[in-house]
Amino acid sequence: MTTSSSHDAILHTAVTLQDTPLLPAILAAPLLGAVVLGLLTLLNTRKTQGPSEQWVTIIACAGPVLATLLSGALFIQMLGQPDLVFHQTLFSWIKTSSFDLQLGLTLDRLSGLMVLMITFIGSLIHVFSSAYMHGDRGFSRYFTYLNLFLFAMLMLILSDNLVGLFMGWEGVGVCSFLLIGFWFNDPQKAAAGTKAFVVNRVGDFGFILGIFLLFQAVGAFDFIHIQEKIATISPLQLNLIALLLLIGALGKSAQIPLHVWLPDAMAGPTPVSALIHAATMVTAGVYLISRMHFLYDLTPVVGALIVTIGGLTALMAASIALVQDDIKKVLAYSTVSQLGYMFMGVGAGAYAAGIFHVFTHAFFKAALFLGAGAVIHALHHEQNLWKMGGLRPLLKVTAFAMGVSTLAIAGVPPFAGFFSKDEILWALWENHYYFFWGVGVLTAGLTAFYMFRLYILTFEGTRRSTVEVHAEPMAMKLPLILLGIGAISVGVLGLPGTLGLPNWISHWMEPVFGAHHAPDNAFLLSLGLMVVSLSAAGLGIVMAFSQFYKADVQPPADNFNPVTLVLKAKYGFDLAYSYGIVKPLMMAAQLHKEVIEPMLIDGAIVIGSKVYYVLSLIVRTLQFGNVRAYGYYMLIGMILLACFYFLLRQPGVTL
Amino acid sequence: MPGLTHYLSVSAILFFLGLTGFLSRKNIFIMLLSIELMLNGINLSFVAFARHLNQMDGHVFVFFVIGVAAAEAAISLALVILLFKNRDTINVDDYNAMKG
Amino acid sequence: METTLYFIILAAVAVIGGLLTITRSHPLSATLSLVVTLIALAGLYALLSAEFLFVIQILVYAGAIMALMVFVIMLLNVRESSFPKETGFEVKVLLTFALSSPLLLTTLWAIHQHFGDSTFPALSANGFGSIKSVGLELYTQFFFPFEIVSILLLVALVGVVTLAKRRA
Amino acid sequence: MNSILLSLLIFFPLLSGAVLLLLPRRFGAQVRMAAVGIAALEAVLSLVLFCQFQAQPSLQFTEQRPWIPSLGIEYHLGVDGLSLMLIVLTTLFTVIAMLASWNQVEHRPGSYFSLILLFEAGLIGTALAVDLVLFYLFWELMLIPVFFLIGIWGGAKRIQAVTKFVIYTMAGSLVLLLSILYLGVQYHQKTGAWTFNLLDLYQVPMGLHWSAELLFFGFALAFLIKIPIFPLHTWLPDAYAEAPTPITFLLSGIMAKMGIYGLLRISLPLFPEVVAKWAPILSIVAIIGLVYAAVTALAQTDIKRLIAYSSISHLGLIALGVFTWNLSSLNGTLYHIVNHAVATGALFLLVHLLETRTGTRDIRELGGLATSAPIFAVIFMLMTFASIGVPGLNGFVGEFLILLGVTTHQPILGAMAATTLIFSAAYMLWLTQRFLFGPQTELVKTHENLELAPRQVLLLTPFILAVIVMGVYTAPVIDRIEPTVKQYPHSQNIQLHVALPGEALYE
Amino acid sequence: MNSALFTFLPLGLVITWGILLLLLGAFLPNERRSLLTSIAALGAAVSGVATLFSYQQMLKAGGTLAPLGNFYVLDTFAVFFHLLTLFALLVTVLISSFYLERENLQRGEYFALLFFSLSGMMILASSKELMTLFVGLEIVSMSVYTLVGYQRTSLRSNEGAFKYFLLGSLASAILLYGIALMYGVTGTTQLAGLRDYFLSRAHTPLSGLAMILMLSGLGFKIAAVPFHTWTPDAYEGAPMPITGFMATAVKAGVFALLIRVLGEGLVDLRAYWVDLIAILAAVTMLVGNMMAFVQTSFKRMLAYSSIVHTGYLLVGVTALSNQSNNQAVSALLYYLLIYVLSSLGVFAALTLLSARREAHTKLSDYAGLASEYPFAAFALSLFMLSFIGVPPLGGFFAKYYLFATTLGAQQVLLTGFAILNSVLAIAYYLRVVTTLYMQPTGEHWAQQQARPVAITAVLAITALTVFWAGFGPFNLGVFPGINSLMNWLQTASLVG
Repeated sequence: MTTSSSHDAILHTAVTLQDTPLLPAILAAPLLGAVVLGLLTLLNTRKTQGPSEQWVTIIACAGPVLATLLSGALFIQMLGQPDLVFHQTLFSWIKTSSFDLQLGLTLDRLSGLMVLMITFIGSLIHVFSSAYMHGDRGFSRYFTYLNLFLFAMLMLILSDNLVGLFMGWEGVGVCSFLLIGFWFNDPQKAAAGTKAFVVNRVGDFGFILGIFLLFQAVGAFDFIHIQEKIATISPLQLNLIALLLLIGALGKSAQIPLHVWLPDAMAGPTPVSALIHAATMVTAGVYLISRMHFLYDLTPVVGALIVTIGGLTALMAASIALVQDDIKKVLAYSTVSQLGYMFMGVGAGAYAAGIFHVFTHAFFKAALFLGAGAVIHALHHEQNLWKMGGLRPLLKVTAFAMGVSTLAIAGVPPFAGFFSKDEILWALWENHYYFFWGVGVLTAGLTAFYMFRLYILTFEGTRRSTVEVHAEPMAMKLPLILLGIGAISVGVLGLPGTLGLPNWISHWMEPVFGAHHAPDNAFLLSLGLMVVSLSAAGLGIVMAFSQFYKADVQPPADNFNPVTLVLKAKYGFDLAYSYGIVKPLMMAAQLHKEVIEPMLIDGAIVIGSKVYYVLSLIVRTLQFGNVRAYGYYMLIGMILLACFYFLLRQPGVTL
Repeated sequence: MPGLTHYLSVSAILFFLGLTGFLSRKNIFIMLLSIELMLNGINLSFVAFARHLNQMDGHVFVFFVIGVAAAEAAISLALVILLFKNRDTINVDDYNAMKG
Repeated sequence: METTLYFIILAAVAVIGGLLTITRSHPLSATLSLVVTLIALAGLYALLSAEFLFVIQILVYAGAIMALMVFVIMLLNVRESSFPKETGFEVKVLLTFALSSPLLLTTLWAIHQHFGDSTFPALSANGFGSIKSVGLELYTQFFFPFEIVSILLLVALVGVVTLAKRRA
Repeated sequence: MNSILLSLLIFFPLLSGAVLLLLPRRFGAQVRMAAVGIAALEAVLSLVLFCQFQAQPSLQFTEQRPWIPSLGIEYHLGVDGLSLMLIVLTTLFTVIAMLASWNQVEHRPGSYFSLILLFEAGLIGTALAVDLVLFYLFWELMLIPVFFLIGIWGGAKRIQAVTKFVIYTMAGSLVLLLSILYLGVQYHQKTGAWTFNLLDLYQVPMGLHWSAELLFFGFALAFLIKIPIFPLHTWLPDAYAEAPTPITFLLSGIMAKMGIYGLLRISLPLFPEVVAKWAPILSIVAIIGLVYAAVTALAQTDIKRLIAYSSISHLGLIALGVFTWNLSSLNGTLYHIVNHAVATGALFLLVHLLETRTGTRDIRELGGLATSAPIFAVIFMLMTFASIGVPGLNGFVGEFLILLGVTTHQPILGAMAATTLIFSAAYMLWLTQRFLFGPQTELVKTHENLELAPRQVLLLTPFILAVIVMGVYTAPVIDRIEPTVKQYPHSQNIQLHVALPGEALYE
Repeated sequence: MNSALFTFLPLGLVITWGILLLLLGAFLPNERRSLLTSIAALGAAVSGVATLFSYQQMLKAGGTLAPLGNFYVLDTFAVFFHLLTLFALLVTVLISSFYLERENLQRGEYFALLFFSLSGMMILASSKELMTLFVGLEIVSMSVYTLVGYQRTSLRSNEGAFKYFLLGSLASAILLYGIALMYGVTGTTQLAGLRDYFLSRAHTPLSGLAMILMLSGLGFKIAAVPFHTWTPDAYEGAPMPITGFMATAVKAGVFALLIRVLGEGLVDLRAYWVDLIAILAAVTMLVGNMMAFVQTSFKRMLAYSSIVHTGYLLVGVTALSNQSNNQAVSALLYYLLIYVLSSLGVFAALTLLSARREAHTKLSDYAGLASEYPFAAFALSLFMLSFIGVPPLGGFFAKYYLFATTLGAQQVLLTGFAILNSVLAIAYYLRVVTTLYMQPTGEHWAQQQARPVAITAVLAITALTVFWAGFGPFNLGVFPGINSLMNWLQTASLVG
């Protein structure tokens, strides 16, 4: 155990940095898998059959599983040692004389938790995918991307500096792009990938500017140094930086106004939605804000903005989810909504609560998506809720996993979601965001309603589809079961401290976020608030059952209820972007191509040469072949020379 | 007594008369005569200058100019003959096949 | 006084001859007008004590060159119909003269500026302008240009032959 | 100390190219072989140079001989961090361009390949010349072979394109010549001696006199046309589109960089005060160009033209790095020169390979290529990602350094320039979406063999390696360029616009 | 006596050879006429050798030989022009042999006139006395008038000669009037005398007028706008080799005269004429470029191109002054050298390619020439690029040297304008190259297969020299570099 001394001098907090080769190994495992699979894929492109699925599965799952084990081992080491932080400098990425950007990995309690969760859920989803993607021509390609994604995600989490984080950040974006457009022959799917990437790029634009400004202010990229010097930055600059980084977070975590890509991202294979667009990548924004908590601690205004955005996003997405008929779309909006929750949490300064919700959400949302995947798989790629129904007897494991996850997301105790959601709501209340507490409660009610709608329409009632149902294979069942158990149980990690219960996760995060003690007299208040939110959820559940739990449930007739219309139109964001940005931009592009470029810019040159040509023709007419005219030219030339000479140049001549 | 200025004035007037004739007439012969007129104007200048400077150089120059004028006249007449034979016109404005 | 009178007459004849030269429509009459000018000029040369040139002017110029001109005009036997139609060329002459008059006036003005009313100096050398003195000048100082004038004449000769000789 | 390595680098291809050019037409095949061999040897030479290059600020391998002493013109060559990468790029790209056109040239292949050698000599000479007149000489020398290469072997509208190209660039060049001369005259008037040696000229401050500003713009015009910077760019799409694609590859990969190089080598050190004064406006122009070209790229239907516009956009960013002119942005500029050459070059090559198979570059006729040609698609995507600056690939490093430099200097400009992140992603990914993805079009279906052949993959391997290796392992390049870059602002007593605070922290 | 012999040896040889050719032309039987070419070429060569020989003697005598005072002087300046014009003569003779045979024009007078006109040029370069110069100029003009009209059956040839003659006579008269007035003002026609006079005496309106008249007359001979109008017609009408001769030797000779007059006689009046020359130069370049731009005939385009080069040379003339004469003169000479060599090459190629009765003078006739006549196309392109000023060709260094000199003489605006005009010139020069190389081959080339050795040799020599002049950087043993050339040219100063 060697202690890195270089940072000791700088850090005044009691942190023991410990170098370990295991950290790079966590990264290397999925990367190696991606490389091997990638080569395998490329070598087999000319064959009609891809590489053997068995082998691909083994190679593909080896990386994540290994990474899980390694991170678990490190996690265990951290358990009793609050000051222990694993760190490993990899190599100097960009070194100029003004800075040395070293690619370093660091595993503290925040990233440790995230890594564990990511590798674990990632592994499960890999296993699930092996069944889900069975028979697809792009089987090995799929796992290449998935492994690569895992690598990038781990890079994002583990990086000890913002640029490395950005590298992972963009890396997951690329993988997301590739996986959304996995079935690229469908132009809509390919377009969805492009949309996701470009919208994310808008966020990245802010992110990287934030990085630059931060560097300008403190002269470093790594978190330790930034934290060191954060107090020296002027408030204005600080707020600006916080805002810019927030833009990045908004993009990645699909918050208003950059949320539009996530529902479209459901074009990808469903396990991808589970992993990337629910459990891991989209939470990166929350992670970023938590990671930069020392910055956001100093910028309450931006914090309020985050809460506002989060609240609006949560409510908006939840309301849209009410009218979605596509099982994945419902889940997608639910994800957006839950991400809004997380943002509210971190915005209110309750980073631990936010991360806790990330954690629990990862389990139940992954379970939900995988469940949805199993359903879709079972129904031969049918995604419309109104063509499902009565599947519970046929897909017992799926129904179980989705059932408990629905309870979790609806915030029913003692399932995981209840605790994490409640933490956030409490934090809102505690920080005087009463309005947004209300929004959170309302959202909780809506969530309960649409999630139970989903569950009921899928599994209860009578079967509305006639296709033969595929049973889940083992590779699907196992992840579903594990995730279902997680959805039930991980809530115990964060029992509400206000009720005097041990909040392990808050305690665990103390070295990172600092200690937070609940006010002493919070017991009754928090209990009361819990009851309110619970009753909202209960109301939602009851309404869902009353509306959908009947044998002959029918899709609602197309009515022109303005509320429904607005919801169906998703509040018009897509439309507004299409007509406000994309179409004008394309028109501008056409204008450039057809008018400005040929007529104005090049036109200036062309017109110039035309004018020159015409002038030349005019000059040419002077040379019309007549000798006497030529003689006149000579005379005129002489006269002009004389004029110039005598009138302008000759000194001493007075006329 | 007429001075140098007077002679030079006559010379200048003759020169410019020649120039005028050259430029305003279409008849080749008259144009050639105009050239001769110009040369003679110049000759008068030379002679007057010689007198004014009291040196003989000017006279020699006039001699040379007469030589040049003779040569020019010869060539010009040969050209006129050639042209007239080929084109049957002595109007210079007709010689405008090449232009532009 | 006499000189002035002679000058005025000769100058007037020369100028009028020149004017006639450029305003005759028939080349022959123009040529004859020019001969008048040439002779008047010869007179002016005499006034300027250039006796050699006086002779040359009459013999070579008025005699030979102009005779050549007349000869060619007659030889070509240009019909009147072949003459360019020059209706109203007098106006053109006038206009052209007006156009070139700034230059002419400038010239006159410049001459006046430079020489003012200077009169001719007394002749120093004996035999100024005589054949002998011109000859001396030619064969001593201006030997080289004199020689190359002969080349010029040779060129003219060859040129005429080349251009005008009848060829098989 | 005279080393002949640099002369060898110039004259080996120059003379052998000239000799090969004069060989009769029937030796076409042999000439082609010989030319590739010569180019390969040249590449080896340049790699020797790269390896022997010391990470020092000064000029190395210098060779200085009097040439026309009466006019102060010297034969003076040298290499430093500014030119090193250009040399290496040039030689490698030449080989690749030749290999890429191996079977594609039916009309007079001998002349084609020997002209490429001459072009190479011009490029290398431009990068190595330390004497301004010598620089000009090679600057023009690189134009003439291109003129013939496009004019003879180009597309249907090649004559218009090439005329425009030559007049445009020559107009710039002639102004450059005038500026060089006037600079020499100014120097002469100040010191009484004639010289065009840059090292001597650096020593005489031009100050902010109007003549200095005039001179700066005289020089800059030539360079900005060559780069090209909006609104002087309109020759580029035509020339790039009409040129044989391996030549486009060379044009975008290297020749455009010579404009940047000229700015760095000549304009910046000679007129620091003028640059400082005009940098804001020039930066804005560069950014306008960046955005303008990006938007225009969106509307293109010809892949080559689209990439050409993307090239203009990227070069706007690079030029912005020059005009921002601090350590980071200059490092980034030089790094991005290589990045852009590699990524855009590879894209052009891929388009070339595609065109030779399908006979079209029209996006509307293509679609779903990823199904028929997965390896092609993978490499194209990789280069796309490199080109749009995905971290981990080389494009990011350059963009990062430039944008860092710009933002720390002038955040607003940085923000405007960083829109390239969005725009480049938009037009490039939309391009791939349209022609790699989606359903296969008739044209794609009917063509049997769209996939890259193994030897073509081999041809592209250096690019793939460069894109990845230079994305994560930047030291070999930055270590070599930085000493020179570092010297820049200091040598002229011009303060860095913003002292980068990191300096204090790490030193 | 010895020095007189050496001084007049080249001139005497040229004149003698002219007379000899005249006689041979008259007496040789028709079938032996082709012998004339060889004799003429021999004459040019011999005169060249004699010039070199005289040059040696001149060096021994301390740099100048002037046995007849200023009437005929042998100095480096003169020797340069003697050699240059003799080379032009040699080339003209060589390409004429092919041409005359093709056009069936073999006659002795042709070569005799060439030699006589050359003697005139030698006088132009050597004399320092205005009347001698005038007579020399007339010798040149008379010969060339005749040569232009040499194709007597061609109406264009007639017309060209006639226009040239008429306007030329007018210009001669104007020039002569200028000389006369100058003589009247200064009392001398010696250039040295003029210089002495203006060193001490004020410049009056009359001397200014004289100067303007002289400049106008000379402007005609060098084809400066607006005195240029004869050029395209005479060039178009003249037989191709004569066009080449006019564009090279004649132009060089007249420029020798102009440089002598302005750089030696009137050099102290620089302040008075420099602006006039600058205006002439600017207008000449611009109008020349515009006119060349709209031509379809290659030959006529070259006429305008030669006008443009006159403009550049005039730009160089503005640099002539008391102080920088060395450099200005050498820059002008260098430019003339390159211009003459390139033009000779171009006209040699055109003589070869223009076909019988000069049927192919349109630029479009030359489409795709490169595939039928690769060498001629290559050489033509080389010359065009040299005209544009592309390094490393001679044209580049010529422009470079010239503009460096004019910038040094503070002619910044004018030089800038010249550069602008160089840009305008690219358009039509480049069109030639694109036509030769990048357009489909015209069918008529298949019938034309003549490749006379003489013309090929001329093309090779001129092309190589033009190339070497730009790219021969170092003195490689016996093979001199341009640096030696420039050093040598700098010894050709006129004053001091």
